[in-house]
Amino acid sequence: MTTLTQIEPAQDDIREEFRASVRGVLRDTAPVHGPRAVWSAESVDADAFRQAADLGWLGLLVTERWGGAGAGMQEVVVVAEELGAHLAVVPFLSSAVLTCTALAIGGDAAMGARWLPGLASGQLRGAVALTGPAGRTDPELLDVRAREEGGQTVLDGKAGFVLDGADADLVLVAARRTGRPGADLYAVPRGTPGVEAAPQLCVDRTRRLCTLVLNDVRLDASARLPYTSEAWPVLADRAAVALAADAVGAARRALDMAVEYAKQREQFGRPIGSFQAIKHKLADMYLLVRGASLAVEAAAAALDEGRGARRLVSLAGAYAGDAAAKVTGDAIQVHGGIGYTWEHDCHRLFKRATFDEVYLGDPSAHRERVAGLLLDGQGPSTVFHQ
Amino acid sequence: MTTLTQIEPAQDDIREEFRASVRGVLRDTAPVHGPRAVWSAESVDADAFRQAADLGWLGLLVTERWGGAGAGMQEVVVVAEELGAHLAVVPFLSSAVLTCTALAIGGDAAMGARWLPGLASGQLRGAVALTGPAGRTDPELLDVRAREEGGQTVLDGKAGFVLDGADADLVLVAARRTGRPGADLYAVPRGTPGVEAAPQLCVDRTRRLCTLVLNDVRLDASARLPYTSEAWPVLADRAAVALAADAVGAARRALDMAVEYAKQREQFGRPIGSFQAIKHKLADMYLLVRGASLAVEAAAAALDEGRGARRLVSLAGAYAGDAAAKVTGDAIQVHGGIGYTWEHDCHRLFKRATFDEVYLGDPSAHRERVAGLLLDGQGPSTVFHQ
Amino acid sequence: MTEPSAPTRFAPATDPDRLRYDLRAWLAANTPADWHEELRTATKERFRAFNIDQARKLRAAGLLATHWPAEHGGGGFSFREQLLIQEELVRADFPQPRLLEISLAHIAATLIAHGTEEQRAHLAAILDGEIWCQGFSEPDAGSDLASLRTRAERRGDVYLVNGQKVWSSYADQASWCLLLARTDPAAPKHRGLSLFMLELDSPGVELRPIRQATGTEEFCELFLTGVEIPVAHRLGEENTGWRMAQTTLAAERVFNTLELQARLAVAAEEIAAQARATPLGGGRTAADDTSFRQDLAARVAEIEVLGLLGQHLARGVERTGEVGVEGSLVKLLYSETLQKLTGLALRMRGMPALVDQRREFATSWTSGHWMIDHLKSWNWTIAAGSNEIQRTLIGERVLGLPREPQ
Amino acid sequence: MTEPSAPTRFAPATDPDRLRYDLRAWLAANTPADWHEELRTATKERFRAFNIDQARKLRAAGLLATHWPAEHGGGGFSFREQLLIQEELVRADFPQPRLLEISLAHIAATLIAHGTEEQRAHLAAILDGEIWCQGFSEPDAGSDLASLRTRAERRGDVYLVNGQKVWSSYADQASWCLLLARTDPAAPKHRGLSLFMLELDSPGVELRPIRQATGTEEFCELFLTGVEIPVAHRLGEENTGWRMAQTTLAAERVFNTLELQARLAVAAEEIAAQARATPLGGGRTAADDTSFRQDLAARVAEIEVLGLLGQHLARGVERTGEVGVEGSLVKLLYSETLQKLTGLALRMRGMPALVDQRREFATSWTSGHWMIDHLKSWNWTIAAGSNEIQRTLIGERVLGLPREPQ
Repeated sequence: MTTLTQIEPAQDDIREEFRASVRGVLRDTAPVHGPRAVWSAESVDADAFRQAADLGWLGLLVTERWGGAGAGMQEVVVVAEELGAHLAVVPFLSSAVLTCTALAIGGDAAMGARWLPGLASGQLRGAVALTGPAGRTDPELLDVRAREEGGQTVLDGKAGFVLDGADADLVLVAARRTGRPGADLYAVPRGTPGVEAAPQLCVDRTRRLCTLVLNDVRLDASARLPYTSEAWPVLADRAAVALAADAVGAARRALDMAVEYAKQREQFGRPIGSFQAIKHKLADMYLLVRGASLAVEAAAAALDEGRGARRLVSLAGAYAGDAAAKVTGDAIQVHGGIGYTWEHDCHRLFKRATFDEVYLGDPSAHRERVAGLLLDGQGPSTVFHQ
Repeated sequence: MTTLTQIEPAQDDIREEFRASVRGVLRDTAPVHGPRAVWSAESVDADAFRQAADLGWLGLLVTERWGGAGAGMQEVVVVAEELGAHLAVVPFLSSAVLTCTALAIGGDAAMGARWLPGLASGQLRGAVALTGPAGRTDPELLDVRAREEGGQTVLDGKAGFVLDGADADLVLVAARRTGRPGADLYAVPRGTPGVEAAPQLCVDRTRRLCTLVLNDVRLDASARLPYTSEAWPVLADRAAVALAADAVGAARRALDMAVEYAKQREQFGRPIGSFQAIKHKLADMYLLVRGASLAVEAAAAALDEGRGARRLVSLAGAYAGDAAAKVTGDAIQVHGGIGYTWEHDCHRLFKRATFDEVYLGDPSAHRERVAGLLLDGQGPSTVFHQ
Repeated sequence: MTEPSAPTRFAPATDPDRLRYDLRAWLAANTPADWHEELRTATKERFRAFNIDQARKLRAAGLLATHWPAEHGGGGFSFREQLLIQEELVRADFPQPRLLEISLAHIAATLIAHGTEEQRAHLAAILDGEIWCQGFSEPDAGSDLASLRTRAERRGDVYLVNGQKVWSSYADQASWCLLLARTDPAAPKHRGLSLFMLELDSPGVELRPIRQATGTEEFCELFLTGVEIPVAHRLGEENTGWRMAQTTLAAERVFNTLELQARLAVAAEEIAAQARATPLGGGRTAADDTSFRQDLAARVAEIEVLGLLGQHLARGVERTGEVGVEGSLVKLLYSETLQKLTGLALRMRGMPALVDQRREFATSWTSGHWMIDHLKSWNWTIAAGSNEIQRTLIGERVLGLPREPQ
Repeated sequence: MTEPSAPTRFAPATDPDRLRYDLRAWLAANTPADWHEELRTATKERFRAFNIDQARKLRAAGLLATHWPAEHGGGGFSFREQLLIQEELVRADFPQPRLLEISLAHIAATLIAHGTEEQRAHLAAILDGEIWCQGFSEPDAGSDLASLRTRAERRGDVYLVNGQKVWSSYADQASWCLLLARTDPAAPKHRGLSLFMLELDSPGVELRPIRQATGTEEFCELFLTGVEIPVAHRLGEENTGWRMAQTTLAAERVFNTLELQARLAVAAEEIAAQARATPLGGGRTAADDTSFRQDLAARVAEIEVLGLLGQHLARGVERTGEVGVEGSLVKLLYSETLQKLTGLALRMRGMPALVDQRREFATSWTSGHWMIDHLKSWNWTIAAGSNEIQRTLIGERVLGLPREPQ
């Protein structure tokens, strides 16, 4: 068991300064959506993306050697939380967290040199295609197959729910090789013949999903990331923590909105926040947000320090996922009808938190890992389905 | 699926009359406990037991041929609910429900003639020993073994959590026969050499439990109930419904007490029942009690009518078990410190409901049966562990 | 017995098994194929025409207003027969005329209980497809309905109405509105309200659809500026609107529950079927997970209890004509079970449940798209008196707990 | 490095790994064998002697008052060192002197913050085993503590005290009581209270133990009739008792949480071990059930969050000396996690968890008898400001929501 004393106290002040800077930037750049289209996903927040690039957020997990900040998950969760709170459409998880991690750990030096400087600077955008048509990461449920043919690798099949994949400069595609367990990642640059993207309209309009159909896609043998199996658990843990942070941000914002609304909205001659039914609900929401936020920070710290992380990552994934679903849902209830109108951010935060909860491994997968560690003396190395 | 229209409307008026009579009797006879001993179980409420015998409650499930009322589970649940509400210590479940059912269905005519008239009249008391030392009914987890020796049956081993077993005139003991699946029931009359009872002090002091140690207990070959396997599912379903009814009674009483207390107890200058935190909690408790009560009645009706019963029994077992635990627990919370004092009935109702929930198959076993019916097209025939 | 063809018209007091059998035959012949796909991209006009058409079919078969008394053109069916009919309609996935929901339920109940002879003429019109909406909630009077502000001032033979209404279902498809407005501003909050029949093409009525979290526009805002309503279109006495609105709504809510409960039961079966088809890897499916099994079974128990509660209350309505405040139990249990069930389903399905299908119109309260249905469940926990209000009602009116100080 | 024997006295600012190692050695040598069995049937006198003895052992090792400042005889340990010590004591199942809990925590904090030189002499007595109880709650002032009625009237050099207190832990074992009483009945509710040191063998003090749902008697009622308390035994200024009581209690609550959290974590491990040993039939154990696994993991997540929250607040206390109203979060989360965890455990164990063992005395807040611990959890959700009160405090003081009308 990871005991209390194993986590160092956070460098609170530095982190809070960074958080204030991130928040300031997003407040100015992200929420300029205007009336939102119903039957399409939102396009990338160009201003926010440019700022993110200029301020180095996209290269947080890239070493300085490749033009990154050489920072860690503790910085990533600050950015992710604020992106969630601002409902920002910025390819941060897809490119800055997942693609950069996969290349940095699973790739070789040549791949790093080719892609990471551009990804870190924001000149290039990356995406990962880790899930099959069922939306799960289990290798056996992947549809994309890889085979060797004449010194080339040929990919065929379909990936689903690829985040920011339609206009990415690089997609890392998970595929199974016949007769081998597990899956590998293949670097598929934009414009590779045989790749077609079709948009999937997510209920969370701030998430741009697509399916990728690969039809006789021929790649150099060097396209396979040589150390995929090493990248896999890190990828899963970082995805879980970044998604949990995004959910915490959405939940915090929903709580703030609900508290504000409860102070102003009057029914029966008094502000609804003076009624215990609302007041106590908001108190419970506050506890969940505080707890989830602390759990995510602890998990990020553990990942950065490289010890005891599995358990803390899954505790954060489980707690924050449930907490954000509950808090954003209760925020709709506190708002009443108005939070349910299309123009209101309230239900958009709920949808964002739901996406965060379900994508790439849900709270029940995290709880199963925690249970495995406690009951069986070990848990699965990754919370990706497998 | 059992659809809504398959249940006949209850004969509400007749049932309500019966309920009023049961309630009247118990109000006068059951609650005369006085200061209650801490380190012992309560003894049988003699007055209530005598009334129960005189009014024919103990023979509800016995045919008129053997001196019973030839009634059904719809009458049993009325009695059980009131016994639970009055925290009565009356061997009703053990003798009138379980022993009479086992004999009536699993026994032969000779057994019926020998035991049922006495059990129905209250001159004799029966008990069943269905669980092993782990408190479960799975045959493989029973400790008592039966073997044939020289035309006799010999029982050896230990049964646990036998309700009202210490002073019963007859105990039906579940035992495994070597090399055979399942378990059989054996009629062991009081005074049989080799049987020793040791009390087990239940946290619910209104339940008189014991272990039975059987040491080379020699019985006639005729002691084995010939149709045990037929009795088994009926026994399980009737136990579940009777226990659920007892729990509903405890929950209803706890709710009534909590409502009364909330009207009278003042804090911050007003009755605590005027605060939404308490008011809404009581409203939720009311919904649970109403729902549980209807579910139990529907299950009892289905058992009496002999159709669609499995699903309804388990729905009632699951819903009522959870509901009673929640309601009686919340009643303690509403009462504050006073409900937590030894002399108060509040925690005694909670303990009674907890016993009802856990004994002979808990809500999770019932839910598993419901799930089996829905997901697998079939469920286990009995909710006893097996 | 020779196999009967589908009957053309159903009558009360048929043997239940026969009624069920006949209904199934009729439904097999009359449920339109591919209607889900057709409505997915339909225009408002097409949706309306489809509703009217479905109503016509039901009416021809004697199934349109099963709960109305026979003298008003209803089926005269017993309560148990209505239950059975509702179950079969739901099971067959027969698209019901959702646009006529309020007309057939709330409006009709109000007209039958409180309408003049002349006003009741609308009953026949409703059977012909007259669509009504309701104008109750206002921007500042949601849960606190009694504090509404829309004014109706008597001016000779008409009332002059000014104000704003919100959350009016399908008002943009309706021709009439059941309007609750304040006729005596000096009276205590509940006392000064009256109920009106407002013709929606009256001058001064403006509509604005509200787009919801689901992306669809089932609700409207209603702006009323100097609208004239003839005195003859007032229902009941002046200043008695509140009680009329409360009692008829409560009774109708319980009857609606029958369909809702049947839909939940069917949804649970659909979720079970999908779980069996949802792979978890390792050859297991979602149906093998005991945690999911436990949760699903707990929801099924709640659905069953909802049905029993609805039956119990409906028997009371049949006996006394009133449902009383226990109707709140049904509202609470339905809405929260729906919320939990759809949340369970979407988590069981995972990402596929998060991908949207364009689905502008629905003929039922649940669509089978679990995330959309999950979102809609907040509509149920919020609208028609939020669940917080329902709990207060149960606490005060059923349990007799003291009210809060004002 | 040669293996050290258990040290006789621990000092602050040791290397953490070394401190842990040394503690384990000391605990192995000093944890009494079979103490559970011994206490199961102990008399009150024996229980008291056992507590004093344990306190003496801890004191000799410098572990008795780890959180007191060194100048008052405390260990002078840093917060992180205190955490570590608490964890090791819990893990070793070392029986802590529960009877001194209030003396060491609440009383000491109050004396250090507000006591005169003379009053602080009790600190030394506490280290020698002086047992204190608290006299705060009254029959009509439970959650509404500010409305308490026990009167203390100034009569020259003494206060004359009349009234009744309830829920006073271990008062029958104590020699002193920290008493909150009303000194100015004319002042607003919170303003007229003062805090006193009451010697329990004073004339006019009567005690009556309260038997609890668990069967044990940890609490007492206190009847005060014409009791005289010297003015010198008043803490702080007259009529400032409320604020003193609130602030020191809140700070102590957060520190207590450290032990409570460690105990919950150990309890979760114990439950896991029992699940592996609890057969379900078919060769499976309770540990194989995914529903149980999910629930247990959810509780473990809450326990972890409780630890993180406690750490966070405790850092704030170290920095500012005040915990603030966020301490309510810790109380809520602890008590409800305890309730859910013990409920899960008893259902996993089934009937064996419902059979009582005589267990009159406990040295910890959890006993490992899941039903008893489950019952006790209501003590935590009710006492020290019910969870309803805590939610109101969070809503009003943290989130700034408006108060209810009076």
